[in-house]
Amino acid sequence: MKNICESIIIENTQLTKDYWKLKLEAPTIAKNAKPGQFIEIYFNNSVKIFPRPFSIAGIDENNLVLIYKIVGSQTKKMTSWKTGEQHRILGPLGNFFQINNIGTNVLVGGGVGTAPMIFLRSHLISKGLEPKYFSGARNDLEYFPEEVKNSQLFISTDDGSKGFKGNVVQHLEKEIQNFKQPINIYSCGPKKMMEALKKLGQKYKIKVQLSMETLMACGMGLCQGCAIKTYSKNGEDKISLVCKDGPIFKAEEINFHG
Amino acid sequence: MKNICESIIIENTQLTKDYWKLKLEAPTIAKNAKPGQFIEIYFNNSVKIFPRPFSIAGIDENNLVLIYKIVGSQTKKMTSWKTGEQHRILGPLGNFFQINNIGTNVLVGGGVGTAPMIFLRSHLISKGLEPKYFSGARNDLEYFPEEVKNSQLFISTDDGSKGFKGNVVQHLEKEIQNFKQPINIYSCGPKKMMEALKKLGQKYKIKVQLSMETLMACGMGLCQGCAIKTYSKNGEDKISLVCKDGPIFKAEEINFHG
Amino acid sequence: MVDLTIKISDKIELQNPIMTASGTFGYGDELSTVINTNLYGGIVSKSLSLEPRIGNPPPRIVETPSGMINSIGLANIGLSRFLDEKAKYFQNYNGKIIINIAGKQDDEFYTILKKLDKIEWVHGFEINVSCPNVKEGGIQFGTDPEFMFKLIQPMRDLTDKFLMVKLSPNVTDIAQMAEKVQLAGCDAVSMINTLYGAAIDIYSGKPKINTVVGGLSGPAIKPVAIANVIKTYKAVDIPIVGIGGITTGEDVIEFLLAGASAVELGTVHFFNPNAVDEILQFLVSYCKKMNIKRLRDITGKAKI
Amino acid sequence: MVDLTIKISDKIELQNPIMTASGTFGYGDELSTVINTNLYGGIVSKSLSLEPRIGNPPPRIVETPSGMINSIGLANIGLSRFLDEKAKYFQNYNGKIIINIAGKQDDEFYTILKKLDKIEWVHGFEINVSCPNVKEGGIQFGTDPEFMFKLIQPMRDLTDKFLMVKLSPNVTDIAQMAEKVQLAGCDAVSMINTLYGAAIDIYSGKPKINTVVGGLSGPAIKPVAIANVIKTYKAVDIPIVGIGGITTGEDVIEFLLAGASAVELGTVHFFNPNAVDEILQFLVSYCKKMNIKRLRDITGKAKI
Ligand SMILES: Cc1cc2nc3c(=O)[nH]c(=O)nc-3n(C[C@H](O)[C@H](O)[C@H](O)COP(=O)(O)OP(=O)(O)OC[C@H]3O[C@@H](n4cnc5c(N)ncnc54)[C@H](O)[C@@H]3O)c2cc1C
Ligand SMILES: Cc1cc2nc3c(=O)[nH]c(=O)nc-3n(C[C@H](O)[C@H](O)[C@H](O)COP(=O)(O)OP(=O)(O)OC[C@H]3O[C@@H](n4cnc5c(N)ncnc54)[C@H](O)[C@@H]3O)c2cc1C
Ligand SMILES: Cc1cc2nc3c(=O)[nH]c(=O)nc-3n(C[C@H](O)[C@H](O)[C@H](O)COP(=O)(O)O)c2cc1C
Ligand SMILES: Cc1cc2nc3c(=O)[nH]c(=O)nc-3n(C[C@H](O)[C@H](O)[C@H](O)COP(=O)(O)O)c2cc1C
Ligand code: FES
Ligand code: FES
Repeated sequence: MKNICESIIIENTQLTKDYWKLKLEAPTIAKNAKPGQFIEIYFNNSVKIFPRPFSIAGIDENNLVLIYKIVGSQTKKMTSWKTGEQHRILGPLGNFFQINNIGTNVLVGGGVGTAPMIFLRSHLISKGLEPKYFSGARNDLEYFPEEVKNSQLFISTDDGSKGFKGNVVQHLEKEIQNFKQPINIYSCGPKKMMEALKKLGQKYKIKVQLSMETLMACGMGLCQGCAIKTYSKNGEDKISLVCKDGPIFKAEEINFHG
Repeated sequence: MKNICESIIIENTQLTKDYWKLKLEAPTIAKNAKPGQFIEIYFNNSVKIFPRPFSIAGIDENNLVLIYKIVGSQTKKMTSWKTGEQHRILGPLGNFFQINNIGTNVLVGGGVGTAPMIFLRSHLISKGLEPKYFSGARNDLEYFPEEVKNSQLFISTDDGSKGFKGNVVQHLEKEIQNFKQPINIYSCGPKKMMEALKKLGQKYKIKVQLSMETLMACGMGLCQGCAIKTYSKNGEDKISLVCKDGPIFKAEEINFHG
Repeated sequence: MVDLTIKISDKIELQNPIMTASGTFGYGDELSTVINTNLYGGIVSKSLSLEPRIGNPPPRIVETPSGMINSIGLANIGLSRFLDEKAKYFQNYNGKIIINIAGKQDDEFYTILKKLDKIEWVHGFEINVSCPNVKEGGIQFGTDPEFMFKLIQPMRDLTDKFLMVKLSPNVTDIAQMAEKVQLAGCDAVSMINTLYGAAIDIYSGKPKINTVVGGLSGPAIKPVAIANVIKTYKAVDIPIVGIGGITTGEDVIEFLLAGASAVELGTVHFFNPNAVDEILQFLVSYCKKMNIKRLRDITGKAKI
Repeated sequence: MVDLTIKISDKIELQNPIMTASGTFGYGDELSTVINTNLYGGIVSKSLSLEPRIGNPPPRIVETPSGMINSIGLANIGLSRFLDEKAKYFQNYNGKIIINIAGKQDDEFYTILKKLDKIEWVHGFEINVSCPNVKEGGIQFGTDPEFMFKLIQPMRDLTDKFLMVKLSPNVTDIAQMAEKVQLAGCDAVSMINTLYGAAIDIYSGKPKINTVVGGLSGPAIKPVAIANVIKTYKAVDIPIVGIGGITTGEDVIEFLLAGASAVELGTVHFFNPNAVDEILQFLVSYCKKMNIKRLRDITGKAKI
């Protein structure tokens, strides 16, 4: 059940050059949130009027954990938020990842796509499952989920400054034959990466779930602004709303050429 | 000479419930400023686009001292400014008080009108003159210039909670016969008070200089937005720009019925 | 006790002057789990067409200073699905329900109107004339007074329910358009729909909105809306429903003083879904402070 | 080396596309002690009339979300004083000087034009048609295509200098107005002047602007201006000078891509007097980054 509340900042700390971690007290949202879902953060009296969507990166009792990257004015503003301040948020929003209990769960996160993967991973582990985590980035200045146990963590960078040299999907393809079938892929990251994962899924007949990003106005199905091109079950062109029909889609639903 | 600069916050402290003192490093402006002049403070990337005008309340070497009252969004925002931050300002702007070296100089300040009076008073004292200072307010929650030597300070409140009970102009009229002629009045404050001072000036044939306030856009004669109704020397209706022709006007110039 | 009830013509009385603006509140039920949607005086539906429309391709929205541009393209589920899926929610809804209709030709408007006239829980209609007429080469119904008059005049014979026409501000003289609405026997006029607006991505060179030019809404356009309401209030006797950038209770009072009988909240829903609650609280405290017994009495009372 | 020079028609070449918008830069000399006014490609003067005008009574300005409303009423010192007092400054000015002319009837425009045509330091004219024609009951010259055409057509015979008409966005079809400007043989069209806007003080009930309805400007209106430039660029061959809410270098590029050959900075001067400097720096770095040799080449290059 969606809830609007004045959340209280518990912690707001810098992780790397551009990445920050924000912990917010929001009991009702924390209670209901599932991996893959997101919240909207509201900015009072701002020249930029839209709230900003952020994936839930974890739940810590009554608190939500977010991981955000500074990319523009509002994420920049967030870095000045102090413990104890109140900020209005709405959540949990959108659908969530469908979890498979057998075989291998493979998480693929790139850049800020790391956030929902961290939440999903804790969730899988709490269910006794042992997911493989592929984390890719341009270089070692990006944020990597350090807490993940090394044996299950597969890091890659485009420039080889950390882990495997190459992109995360190449990395995954290299490892995939070692994983127990059936394999389930869950991913969030740049469009290019997700498109490559869709192809990989087709090639190996693997189910792939993707978390999509678009500009959003309302975050809850009011404005129809967050449309993306998709395919219906029988392959017809369709339009879906990321905030309501997503953000999680089956890879085969996404029309990357829209 | 007007100057735009990134001033550095030296101090920002609360004086009373709604009044704050802001000290800004701005050497070029500090060097040129005269009592009665003001600065514009710019607010970056704000829904409210105009800068805000503030009288210079004093000069402390390279620094400007302002006294501001919280009345709306931007003055509220200013209270969160921290020492070391940079904020863009423009000044010194407008004309200034014309000082008389003989007789009695009487300063009359009400509310935020206190700011330019404090600067003017220090200036007069530095010239060896001993101004009388009348400070009026609705009640004792307002800000009063405490530093002023008691014998020269005449405080009044509408409700009698501090000093003389009644308005500041009544207070002045009660005292005026004790002052050495010629008397010169300098004032800044609410319209009602300044209109009463104009009448007092006419009654006692005293020269009165008034600092006027209006909404301003540019603060330097570009927009012609800060117009007020005035009279020309031969009594004809005129329009003057507060930021350029003022903020200081001779009382007889002001058309209070416009 | 402050009386917030208002009438928009004799046909519709609302418990308060706050309605939702078409296309900014989904179908009316989306927010019902987040806020108390019964707080509104009325709900104006998303623009409905006869058949479902998937709307325009992405990107459909972009932020602009204190505003946004949209080009949703009247995406909607179509009349039949609307009636099937939403009837239950609306039958139990407290406030008034006004259906916004958008057709691509005259007949489409009339067919929808005739069908909905028979539906009990539909209290009235808002006619969206800001859509292009496909038959006439895509000219907007809402930019030429005679053209619009020809579209709306027959509507009066099709329904006795509350009938309101929503006007576009992208015309030289909105008051002249409103006069035609009055002449056609409609009960009220609502204004403003979005202004034309566009934005271009300077790195890709691509328009930020699929249709290049979209509709500008939000706080940025409030002064335009107020000016239009002031002009129209002088020109017509039928009630005006004010729309455009309303964010706070202060804004609502401003529209009423300018001449509006009621208002619609639009873009504000995206950045403050709870606005209706805060606005109603303000309206009550304003009336108390200003010693106003009936809020409706301030309509058009600006000292102009 | 990046080439920022641009031409607006063959008659005027500017060192860069940044000019000042009429009424937002005083007479051009006010800011000269604060910033380097020689940075501009050109200065467009405050609207000049034959006789001095004291302008409208206060209040003349009010803030709105990301914008402002003004009703200065074309206050100006009149033609003779302007020539007497400002000649010296302008004779020594680097950039081009364009005089904005606003009359209350046809003759007033023509008289000013004839006088200024002889002044050497005057490089061109911008005709403000957004003022009410006193002879015709206060109708704006700029709202009716034929009416405007009658006003501007004779001007072409009065001067060979650069002649540009500044259009109001408060019309149904700005491109149609621009076509008339082209037909009249003018060299360019500039747009947009302010949108209609109004605001009311909810405690006093008084309009916040003396004339009730004033002109809306600032960042809020940029999307409207961009939409108008896009439409006009498709409709005419004469150059367009873009105006409306420009704040940053990004905004300037957006106008150029939309179809503008040059731009004017207006309201930004009030909240960032230094904008021209920051904008020029951005233009250079943008051109370098995007590998653009001559800035003028991007005019109209949006992928529309
Ligand atoms: C469902 C969802 C979940 C998200 N989760 C996270 C998260 O966990 N952590 C995180 O850091 N970010 C996340 N994002 C992205 C985040 O919402 C944006 O980074 C944020 O809105 C940027 O705001 P800003 O004001 O700082 O930047 P802006 O000034 O708005 O934008 C800066 C630049 O980034 C681009 N941009 C902004 N948002 C997007 C977008 N959604 N897609 C493509 N380009 C964009 C803009 O076009 C612009 O060029 C998520 C987005 C979605 C839709
Ligand atoms: C020459 C000059 C010198 C000034 N010196 C000082 C000073 O030294 N200290 C100080 O505290 N203030 C001073 N002011 C007033 C100060 O500029 C305003 O209080 C400030 O702009 C308010 O900004 P805000 O965003 O907080 O309020 P806003 O949100 O803009 O306004 C809040 C309320 O105050 C009213 N208001 C705002 N400004 C004015 C005004 N100028 N006249 C009448 N009503 C107004 C508004 O109408 C509104 O109702 C001066 C003004 C001028 C013109
Ligand atoms: C995302 C969005 C979708 C809209 N869809 C419609 C619509 O379907 N029909 C309609 O008449 N108006 C539509 N509008 C216009 C609004 O109803 C309203 O007239 C306009 O946005 C101005 O009000 P605002 O500034 O409060 O949003 C839409 C506006 C937005 C922002
Ligand atoms: C205070 C003010 C005064 C103006 N005076 C004039 C004028 O005298 N003549 C004119 O043609 N335009 C005038 N304008 C309109 C501007 O030149 C410009 O077209 C408009 O403000 C839009 O640009 P902006 O949003 O960048 O300000 C004025 C605008 C403002 C804000
Ligand atoms: S963001 Fe509004 S419908 Fe998805
Ligand atoms: S504030 Fe612009 S001229 Fe005075």
